[in-house]
Amino acid sequence: MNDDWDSVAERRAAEALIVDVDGFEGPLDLLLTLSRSQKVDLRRISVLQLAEQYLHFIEQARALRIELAADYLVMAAWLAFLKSRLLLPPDPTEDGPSGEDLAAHLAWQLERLQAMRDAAARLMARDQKGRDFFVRGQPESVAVTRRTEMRANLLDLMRAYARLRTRDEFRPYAFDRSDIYALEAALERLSQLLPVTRDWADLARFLPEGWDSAPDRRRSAKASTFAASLELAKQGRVDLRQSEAFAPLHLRGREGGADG
Amino acid sequence: MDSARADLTAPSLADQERMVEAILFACEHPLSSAEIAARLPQGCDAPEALARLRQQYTGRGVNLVRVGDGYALRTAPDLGWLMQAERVEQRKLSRAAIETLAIIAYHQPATRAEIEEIRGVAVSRGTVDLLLELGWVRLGRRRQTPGRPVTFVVTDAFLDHFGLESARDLPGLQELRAAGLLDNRPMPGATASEEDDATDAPVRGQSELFED
Amino acid sequence: MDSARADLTAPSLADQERMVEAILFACEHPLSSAEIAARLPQGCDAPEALARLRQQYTGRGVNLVRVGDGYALRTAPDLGWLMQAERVEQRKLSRAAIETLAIIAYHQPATRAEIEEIRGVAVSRGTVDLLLELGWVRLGRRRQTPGRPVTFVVTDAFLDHFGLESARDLPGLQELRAAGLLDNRPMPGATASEEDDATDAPVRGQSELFED
Repeated sequence: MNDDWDSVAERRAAEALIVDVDGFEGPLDLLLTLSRSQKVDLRRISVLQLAEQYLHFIEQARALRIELAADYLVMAAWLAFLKSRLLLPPDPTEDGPSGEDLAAHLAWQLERLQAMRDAAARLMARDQKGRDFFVRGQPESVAVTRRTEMRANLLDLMRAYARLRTRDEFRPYAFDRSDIYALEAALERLSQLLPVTRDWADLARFLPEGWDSAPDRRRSAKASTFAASLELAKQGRVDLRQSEAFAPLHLRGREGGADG
Repeated sequence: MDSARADLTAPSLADQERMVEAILFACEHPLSSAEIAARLPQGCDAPEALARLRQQYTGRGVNLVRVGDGYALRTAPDLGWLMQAERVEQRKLSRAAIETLAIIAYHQPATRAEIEEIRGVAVSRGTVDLLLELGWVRLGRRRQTPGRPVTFVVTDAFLDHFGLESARDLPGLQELRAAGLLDNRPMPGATASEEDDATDAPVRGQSELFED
Repeated sequence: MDSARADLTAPSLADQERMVEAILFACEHPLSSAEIAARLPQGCDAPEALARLRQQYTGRGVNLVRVGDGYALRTAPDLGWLMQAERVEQRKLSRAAIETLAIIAYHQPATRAEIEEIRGVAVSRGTVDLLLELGWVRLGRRRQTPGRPVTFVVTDAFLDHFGLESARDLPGLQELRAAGLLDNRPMPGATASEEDDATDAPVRGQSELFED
């Protein structure tokens, strides 16, 4: 009866593993969880059996079309390799570590991870300041001398430096871009507007929205739009007209010009 | 959680004294006898425990004193002169100062002109003076270039304050980024930084630029 | 300014004890024996006064505890339940942060790569940042291996928070070391250069813990 209960619990655990694939912190965490089903000391774990469990798990996850991160698949490939090394008699011509050495190392890694988790739990279970023991609650009110102490910690220092260096690296570039209307953008905008511009229209009307407030931005937008109109005239897609020098420039889409 | 509370018998007087001692030590303000009694387990005698504790601290460096209708632990009045150094006002270092300090720490020995070039603004005399005064920065060797400008380096007091063993232990740009200290997303096409201390920085920098 | 300081004869040991008691009582953070000595009059024996004071506070509601190089007065841990009102809201740490902290504490000095090796996953952005911000972790010496990676060590504030006298008193440290679980074993067949790092690392790590 006890066995029955165990097997039910085990099957439940196995199902939980499948559903909770995202809950693992990487392949090592998954391996450690799987290793618990062997119910032995981690030092006596069967790595071969563990490799099979892992590969089985990966297969099931794939069958259920669960997306697995690359590192899970890398581990699967490595464990498949390890499995073959453990099962086949050693090839004397091949150098490199034996399957047993690799298996022992993996077992040790799992034991170490488990040990660190236990250590972390023991650490957090200790008496903690502000929870189990306390510092003096009342600051001493002695007003004899005053000294100003500048407060700055390492994090402030590193953040300040990081702020400076990122500004150096990137900000001028970003700044320049924001006020420049690229020729490509002007070409694209004009091309889109031409099919609906069969009558003469002032070039100024084609400037993009939000670019006519600041003088710098307006100049950039005007220049690019003008250059784009010249380019389109060269391609025969637009007609340009100007009544006299410095008069407003007018343009008009050409019939059928858009195709050729 | 604790047997003392669940127990129907009151703690011993010695234990009550310990409890009152801990409560008074940790509390931010003086507590009245009634307030102390309210914190103690059932059946305790707060006035008696207070009297014993007061006796215990008589003639010591710390005394149990009455403050209004409350009780508090205070350093003995005759030892006030020992506490002078405790009167410390903390002020946050200005942004200009912390940036200047960071540049000196990362680029030492650094001249004023170099600091200004990296910060992009003039460094006021007061900023460097403050850092000198704090003992975090000192004058280094003069640079052997025209004008022989003064250089600045960080001091042992700086290392001590920031818990560093040497200025070379400061993390490089890439490490700062890996630690999540660089929030700004790098823009594609930005030039790799010229870092003296991390030779692999530009290479890793490039790959990181195109990662996301 | 004060008679005790001007006096050429040192105060009695009982008086020295009172002074140390007052100094520690007034200060929230631990003070080293040297810091205490610097504030005592000439001719005082700070270590002796500290030893006597520690004896004095044994078994009391407030204890004199050692924290790294420092000493501090703290309430007895068994009375924590009395201080509900003083309880500080503890920041909830993620599992990753707790494990990273433990790895740094037990393996210090530890590099980011070593932490990732042990946990089997990348150290997420902000995890180390958070530990630095809490003041529980600081930068150690750079590892003298290719790339000269930054290392992390735990701070006195960490020891203070967890009531540890030193990093040697971490729970289970001896057993973990005896079981070889704090070694830095390279993967069999790893390249020579990696092994060089590995053989360098544990020796420094262990010796640093036992240095003082």
